[in-house]
Amino acid sequence: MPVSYRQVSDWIQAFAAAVAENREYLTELDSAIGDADHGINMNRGMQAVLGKMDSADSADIGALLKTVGMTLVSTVGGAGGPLYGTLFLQMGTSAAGKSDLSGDDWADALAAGVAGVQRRGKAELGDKTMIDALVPAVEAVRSALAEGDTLDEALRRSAEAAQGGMTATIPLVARKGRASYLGARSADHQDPGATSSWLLLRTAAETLAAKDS
Amino acid sequence: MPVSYRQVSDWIQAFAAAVAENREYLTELDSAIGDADHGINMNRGMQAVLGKMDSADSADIGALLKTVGMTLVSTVGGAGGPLYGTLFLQMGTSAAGKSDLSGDDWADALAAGVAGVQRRGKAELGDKTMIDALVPAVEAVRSALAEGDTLDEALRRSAEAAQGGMTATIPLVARKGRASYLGARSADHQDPGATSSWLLLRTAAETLAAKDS
Amino acid sequence: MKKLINDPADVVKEALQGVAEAHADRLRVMTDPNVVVRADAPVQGKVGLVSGGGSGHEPMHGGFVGVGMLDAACPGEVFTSPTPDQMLAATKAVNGGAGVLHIVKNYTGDVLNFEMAADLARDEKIEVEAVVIDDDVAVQDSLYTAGRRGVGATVLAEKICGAAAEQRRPLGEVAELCRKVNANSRSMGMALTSCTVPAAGKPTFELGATEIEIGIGIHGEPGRERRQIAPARDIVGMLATPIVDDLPFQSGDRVLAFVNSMGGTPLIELYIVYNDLYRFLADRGIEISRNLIGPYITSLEMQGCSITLLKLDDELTALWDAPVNTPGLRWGA
Amino acid sequence: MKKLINDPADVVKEALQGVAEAHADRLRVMTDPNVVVRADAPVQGKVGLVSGGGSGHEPMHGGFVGVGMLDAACPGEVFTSPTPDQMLAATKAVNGGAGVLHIVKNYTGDVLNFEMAADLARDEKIEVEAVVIDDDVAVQDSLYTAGRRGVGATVLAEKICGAAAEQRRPLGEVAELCRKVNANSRSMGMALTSCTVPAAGKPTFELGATEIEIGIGIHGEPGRERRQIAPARDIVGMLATPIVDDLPFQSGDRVLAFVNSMGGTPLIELYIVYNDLYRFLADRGIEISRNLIGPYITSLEMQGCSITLLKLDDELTALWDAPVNTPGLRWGA
Ligand SMILES: Nc1ncnc2c1ncn2[C@@H]1O[C@H](COP(=O)(O)OP(=O)(O)O)[C@@H](O)[C@H]1O
Ligand SMILES: Nc1ncnc2c1ncn2[C@@H]1O[C@H](COP(=O)(O)OP(=O)(O)O)[C@@H](O)[C@H]1O
Ligand SMILES: [Mg+2]
Ligand SMILES: [Mg+2]
Ligand SMILES: [Mg+2]
Ligand SMILES: [Mg+2]
Repeated sequence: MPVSYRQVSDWIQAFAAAVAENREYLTELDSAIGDADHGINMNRGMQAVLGKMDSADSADIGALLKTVGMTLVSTVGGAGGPLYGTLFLQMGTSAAGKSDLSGDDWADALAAGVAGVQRRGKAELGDKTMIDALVPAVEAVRSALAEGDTLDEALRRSAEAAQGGMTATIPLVARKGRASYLGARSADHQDPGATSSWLLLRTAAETLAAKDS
Repeated sequence: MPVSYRQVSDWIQAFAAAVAENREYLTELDSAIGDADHGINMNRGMQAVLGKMDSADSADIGALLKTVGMTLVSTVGGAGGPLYGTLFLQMGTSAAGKSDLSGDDWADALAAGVAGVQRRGKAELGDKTMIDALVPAVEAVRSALAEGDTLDEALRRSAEAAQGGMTATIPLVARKGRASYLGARSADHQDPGATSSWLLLRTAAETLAAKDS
Repeated sequence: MKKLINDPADVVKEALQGVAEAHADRLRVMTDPNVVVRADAPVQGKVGLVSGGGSGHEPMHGGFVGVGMLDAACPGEVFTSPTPDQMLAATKAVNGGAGVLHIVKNYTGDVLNFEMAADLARDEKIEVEAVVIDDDVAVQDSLYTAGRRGVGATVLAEKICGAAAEQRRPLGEVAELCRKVNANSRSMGMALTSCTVPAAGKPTFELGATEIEIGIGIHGEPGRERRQIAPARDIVGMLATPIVDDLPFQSGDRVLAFVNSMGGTPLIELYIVYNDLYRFLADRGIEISRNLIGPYITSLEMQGCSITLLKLDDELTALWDAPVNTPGLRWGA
Repeated sequence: MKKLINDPADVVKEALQGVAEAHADRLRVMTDPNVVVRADAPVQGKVGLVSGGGSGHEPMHGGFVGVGMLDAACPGEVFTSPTPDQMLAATKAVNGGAGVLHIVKNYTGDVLNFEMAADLARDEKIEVEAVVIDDDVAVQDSLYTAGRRGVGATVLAEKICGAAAEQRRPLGEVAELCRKVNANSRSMGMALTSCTVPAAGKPTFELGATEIEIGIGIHGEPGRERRQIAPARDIVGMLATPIVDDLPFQSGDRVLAFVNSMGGTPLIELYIVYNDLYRFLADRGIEISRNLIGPYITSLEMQGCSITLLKLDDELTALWDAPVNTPGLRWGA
């Protein structure tokens, strides 16, 4: 069963709720290797997104995702704003005009979003950034679908991969973002952006799964 | 036996030692109802005095006391500087030209010094200042001598009176000096200046007493 | 005690060396006794303005020496008024034949030392007038006490009298103007944290994690009352209400609003305080026509702020706007 | 958390209201999106200078808007870079037909947001150049990382480029000058205490009673190493040695020495630091020909300081001396 517009909007709201719930936690992680604002910033942005939801065109998933992206760009600031903004903007372009998404549509949109983040931020896998959670998530959903998994299964594996990527950032020495200023002292800390990206994929698995499964 | 030049200079050195010893204590008292510098200021001044001692005319007690006063005026600052400076300057004027002091000479000099402090600072008995230690000390030495006590005895009673005046400042509400800004909150604290004045009279009793008693 | 200092005993000496090295173009720093003096002093025919007080309030007073403000400042030890020999040396250094005005904050130590200095200067035939600043409404005034403390109005008086002296006004007029500024100014301060006198090595007073001190003095003297931390707009009410009621400042008045940092409070907070003060005064029909916002009369690293209001007329406004060129205050030059 | 604020969520909004009320004569404050802009913007035929960054560094950047310095500043949330829509609005507001220069501190967030804004502005046919400031030697530079942070040199670049823009120099030249200032500047900072982001409510990092952080970032990012408190002259050595070695600054060089307070360190300590820096440089034959001492690029109430050295030539010196009239920096006007 394809992902409906309604499910995508549920996902955005679930992500907003997860960010709100983990506001202190994300800020905590950012205070260890950054500047103690990631949770605050992302929460400010996602709350603004909630305010814009209804105003978005009520059938076009692409339009919805673009609204989310534009709102994040103009309300989050920091590195997180342009990066998450770009993620949603590119997903929106990929899903433009669609009122529901097949498994491959979802995988394409996510891949386009992550590619956008990499173009904007120039981070490689292993730089201790959100990329370390996002890239494995894309690969996982793709191979799951290729192996004939259901979308629900693919979303679950994608979220797991994001979580794995997130925990894998702990030993890493940051090469991008504010954490890179710490050099070796950035090791042994989990990257805040990778953590918020895991929340993004986890809530996707929770909300985009077929209602009748 | 009269007080010798040597004894007066012993007194100054003993007072300097007592101030150095009680530097933290006096500052402590001043931090409760003032600005935490009385011990620091008085110690800076008395250390400077020690440096000037030898340079003072080696027979004239008046000249010695004036040097002490001038040095305190130019090194102590705050309220303590002009007040203790005036005390010694006026004592010096009273003892001008003398190479030793009879009991009455000493009482006259001390009275002149304290009168100078009152002219300069306009404090009354009970205003919670050094006056509360100094005025009783003058009265005590005078009446002791009037009652025929030895100078040693008179000095002891003078120091006791100063100590009594000092402790009597504890319940008082300050009407002069920095402590007066506190109004009622200045009560239940011992006045730092009255405390340094007690040290002045205590060391006098210790050093000016006849050597053969 | 964590401070950017060397030996605590050398704090004033080394800071003055830094001032001398940094501002040789405008200032000269004399040592034993310590005096910060205008490079071009004495200015012939101009009234000389001398102020001074304990160190630890920077930029006051040394940072206000220059064209359009003070001719000399006497820095004492930290929080300890300077000594008569410093004030005498300053008075002689700036006497351009038109007499010298001593601007004295009302603290027993400052008053007594400046009195001794004025006596000595008059002995040397220098015409000296002294004006005592006492604008702090936190302290109940009374004939039988040391009276109110001198705080924020000192900065305003030094600027305004400095401008008048540049106009070559005579000593009597400049002194009268100084009394006018003092009479029309009221101040009150508060502290979020204590401060540590380097030579003492520990905080002058202790404040709990949620406590603030209302009516704090600039030497860390405890104030009117201890309260729990409150929103800025409430704190502004606690400071501005007694200020406005005391003069009183009334609807239709134009004022100079001076929002001062005690040293450790950053600008972003001062602007929030200013915003709340602006509304507080607007509600009462009082218009802010000039302002000064920043750390100008500080208490070492103490966190907190003070508010000073000066009722303006055209004369005071024009003198405030006149050019000033000092390390601490500069415009129009 | 004890601060002079109301709701932590309103800190930036209310501080900007205070700025608008206090400086209406020189500044205009636009809201959603937040931009502080010169009252007379756009100045026809003049290159527009736009900077911006997280709030909490006051007076930078909003306090540097005015004649001879910035045309507009974009204040982000506390320690959070502003957003492209703010930068676009600022760019449009100051575009006088001669193009706009974006002065960007090298933080991923600032760089990415300014990049997005520049793309949007170019879509609207506004000529935009961006220069990234990265003067902090505390961070090891490398092609594979985010590189060095932009700190104190930003203030110097904004002043110097502002003067060049007033001379109506073309965009390319002003941008080149900005790169020149950056290339000849090196900085390093240290912290005695942490700071508290209002929305976070607790200190960004913890420092022990005798610990200091060497190489601290202006957002409380941990620095190079943690050490025990030391005399000011040793701390100056820890900061100035890597600065001097990096450029390198050599005997015979004339420099602008900028001793900056992190926000909570008072002037008296900065002058002691300046005195020690003066001696440190004199020992190496480096002459301080200009200086700036005070809180200009701060980290909320953090105690500590930073040192920035800029190697001067006649052109840079003349542009530094040119008149500037902003709330945070003012002379010659
Ligand atoms: N160049 C980059 N590419 C991808 N992600 C990045 C990059 N730089 C930083 N990030 C991510 O941004 C996160 C920090 O976001 P945030 O705290 O909101 O921004 P800031 O560092 O400006 O305060 C980091 O944890 C990291 O995952
Ligand atoms: N008007 C006065 N007359 C007499 N003694 C005074 C007067 N004012 C203050 N004192 C004394 O000075 C003491 C404080 O001295 P000190 O701390 O050295 O000066 P400051 O208050 O200027 O810091 C007070 O404890 C009090 O005894
Ligand atoms: Mg962050
Ligand atoms: Mg005292
Ligand atoms: Mg004192
Ligand atoms: Mg940030």
